[in-house]
Amino acid sequence: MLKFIDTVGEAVAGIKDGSTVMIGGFGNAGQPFELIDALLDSGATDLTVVNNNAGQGDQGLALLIKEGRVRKMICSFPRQSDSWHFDAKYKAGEIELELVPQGNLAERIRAAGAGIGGFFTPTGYGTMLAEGKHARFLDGKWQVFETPIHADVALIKALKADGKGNLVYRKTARNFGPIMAAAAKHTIVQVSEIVPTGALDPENVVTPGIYVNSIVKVA
Amino acid sequence: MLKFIDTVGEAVAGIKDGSTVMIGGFGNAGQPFELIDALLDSGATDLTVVNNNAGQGDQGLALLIKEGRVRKMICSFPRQSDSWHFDAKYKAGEIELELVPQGNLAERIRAAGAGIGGFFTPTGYGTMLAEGKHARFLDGKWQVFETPIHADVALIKALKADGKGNLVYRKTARNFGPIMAAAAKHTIVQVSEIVPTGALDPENVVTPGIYVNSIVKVA
Amino acid sequence: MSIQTSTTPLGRDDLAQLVARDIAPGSFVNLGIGQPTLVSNYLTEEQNITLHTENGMLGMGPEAKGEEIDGDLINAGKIPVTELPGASYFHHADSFAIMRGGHLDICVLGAFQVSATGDLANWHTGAPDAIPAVGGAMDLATGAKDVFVMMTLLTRDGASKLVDTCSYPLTGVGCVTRVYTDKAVFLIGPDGVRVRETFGCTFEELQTLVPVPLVPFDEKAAGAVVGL
Amino acid sequence: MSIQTSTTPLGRDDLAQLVARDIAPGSFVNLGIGQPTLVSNYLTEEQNITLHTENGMLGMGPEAKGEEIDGDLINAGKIPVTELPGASYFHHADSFAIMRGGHLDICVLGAFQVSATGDLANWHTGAPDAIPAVGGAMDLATGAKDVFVMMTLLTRDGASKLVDTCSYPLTGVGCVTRVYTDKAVFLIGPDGVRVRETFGCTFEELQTLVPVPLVPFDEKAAGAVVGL
Repeated sequence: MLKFIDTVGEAVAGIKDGSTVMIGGFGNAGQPFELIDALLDSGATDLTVVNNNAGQGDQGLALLIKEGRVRKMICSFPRQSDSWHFDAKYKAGEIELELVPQGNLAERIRAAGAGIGGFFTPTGYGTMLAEGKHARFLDGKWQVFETPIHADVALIKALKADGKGNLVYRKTARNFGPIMAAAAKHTIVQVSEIVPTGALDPENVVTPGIYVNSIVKVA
Repeated sequence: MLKFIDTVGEAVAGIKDGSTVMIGGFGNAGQPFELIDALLDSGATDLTVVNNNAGQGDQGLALLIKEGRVRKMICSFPRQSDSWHFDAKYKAGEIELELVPQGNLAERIRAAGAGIGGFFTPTGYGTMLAEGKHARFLDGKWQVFETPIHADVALIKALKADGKGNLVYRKTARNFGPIMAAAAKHTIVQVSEIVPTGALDPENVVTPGIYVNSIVKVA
Repeated sequence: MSIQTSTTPLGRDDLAQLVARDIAPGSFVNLGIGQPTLVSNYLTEEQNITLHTENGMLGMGPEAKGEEIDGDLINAGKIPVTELPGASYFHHADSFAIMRGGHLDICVLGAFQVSATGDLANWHTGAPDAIPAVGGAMDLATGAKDVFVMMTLLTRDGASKLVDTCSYPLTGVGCVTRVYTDKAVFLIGPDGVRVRETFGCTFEELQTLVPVPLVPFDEKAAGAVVGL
Repeated sequence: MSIQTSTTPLGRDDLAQLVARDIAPGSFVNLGIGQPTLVSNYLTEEQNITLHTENGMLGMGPEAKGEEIDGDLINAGKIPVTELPGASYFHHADSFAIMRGGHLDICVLGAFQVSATGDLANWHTGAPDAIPAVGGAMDLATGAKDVFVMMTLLTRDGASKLVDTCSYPLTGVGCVTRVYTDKAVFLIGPDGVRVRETFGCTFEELQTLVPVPLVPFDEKAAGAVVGL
């Protein structure tokens, strides 16, 4: 049942220790900073976090990692010039890393939302990221078996929501939002604007409200 | 390389005997009647056709079947009150039928466009449509292995195209168009309107021009 | 308290009304072709139900009439329909991802047979000369959180359609959670088939018609029943 | 005709210009982070090239400057970019479907090493204390119709980066079709490594630098070479 929630604190209040949390965004674009800050304030810990990166600078996901709340990162690109908090935790052996090629990350998230139990992809075949994985020769090439990534919660950022929870995004900030919304049991969205139902053209809705549980407007 | 073509006849002229042809549409909505008529006129035969249905009444795909041009149908719902041409060919043993649950049909077409070599789905498990297929217990349930459906050509209908081949559709006529455009080696689109490049909002493009090869405006 | 809630069997419209009343507010629902479509006539605005049609739409409105009819706006039964505020359109793979990914709260389907363990047979008579056609039935049966079946309890020949094992080809295995019939509402769960209410017959009379062991539904044990 | 087309090795910009010139009109192209990004400076309007960025866009324009900068519009290197007319946005799974489904005509990538059979190593030094990060490199390497590599031919220590077998961890197997270096352009095909042109060295001098057998490119045999 869709809820419109007044504060980011209330929106993330139900996230339990040990949860798998998908966090939208590619770099800073589409990263739901206010929801992440609220998650940090909530004290939830022992989290598995799914994001393309592993935090930048001293904000958002980077702080969650710094504070030791993240047990495991599932991501494609943890190492950046300003990923010092992840780097430190990783080198200290205090955080687990599942490194996933970005397309496999996206497709595995999509598979979870679409009810696909696993799929074969050529990406990664013959590399160390496919070591120990089942491979088959299909469509004229070797392909690796990959499984869906499900989550308890998704935290994403959109531009607008209507009263039915339908979402539209803005430019490349769309990135992982739509597929994470579908892959998580409970999807929490921060938006810049809530518009009346009927104000979004049904042809242009990107995430239908069926994938959205909680919406909070962030100034 | 994208081409804007003047007539449906020229648009379908390259379709060879023995081709696998995806045809968009669900019932009459989104069915590219003019392109199908042109395909009939072209004389191409021994075709494998992928469509949700197997033709209705005395038009479009039904005529292609009546004229004996279709060797095999891959579809989810051939039997309708007015599918008499398919029914007759089927009962005479003159057409092959691969019956695919509609969601498997959509996902298998999507897989072809997305470079997925195969996937597991619970749909069909334990039914006669999964007989002889490999099954695995994944995500807590039995799932069946399904393979992509590739095509030589897709014939689809959209509302508008811009100069880059970007497409938008109209209401439920969207149906199979976007996934077939991605799954075929050569995608031919009939549109009601061609608009200048830049006239479609990049946020609202449904099929990016990368999936489109030939566009023909149909009055 | 007797579980017989009506002195007569329920007609199709009364049954549709009952199903509609049982759908939780805010649910996302897919109504199959035929009898299940009647349910939409009894959904109230307060329920705030969103209807899905597998050919690519959420927020489907009532059947289109007169000038509303638009060939580009049809439902899965290929009937012209209308669009409600807050609707959205998507392509077929995205539409079936909604169904197959377990996002629909309820789908309501017709059936030839339902087994005591929730197997569903509703797509094929199995007759050797029949042309098979499955559409989205298997995806709905397997994907929705709850699968409600609407059917008459008995065939024209008086045989129960609620059976120990389906003799017709299956649509899905162990997927049905409730069966709404003219004579009773059945809840199918891991511990068997319970009867929530009967129409025009007593529980004992019902049991004589149905070849699977039935148990009257005990509300106190409701937590153990799937779909409640 | 000599295949030496320049008296000096090519600088990064000259090499980028050469790659740009080799991209067929109307192509859909993904330019990797770093040196490959320079190629965009030399694409002409007449070429009508559409650039893809894996974070969800086709029709990417040049880097954004000043007031054009918009945090919601970045490329895969997280640099602010601009939007060209005819652009489109899509989510990450749709974006990688473009790459993985074989729809990009060309991607241009940097590399640590390329093998004689087109294996690519460009994501990981293999150093035990390195934090691995792969991004979309494996998807691009495996998915694009043609994979062009841009790199210096030699390491700082003078070792050839075109090798018999990669010693660095692989990004993809048998995926590279052309290698653009400061000293030569190599075409990799089923029948080995051919040299299309050399810069600042003769074919014979080049062969002394590279530990894999080279063959001068014969235009008449071009049909047998992948990527032409």
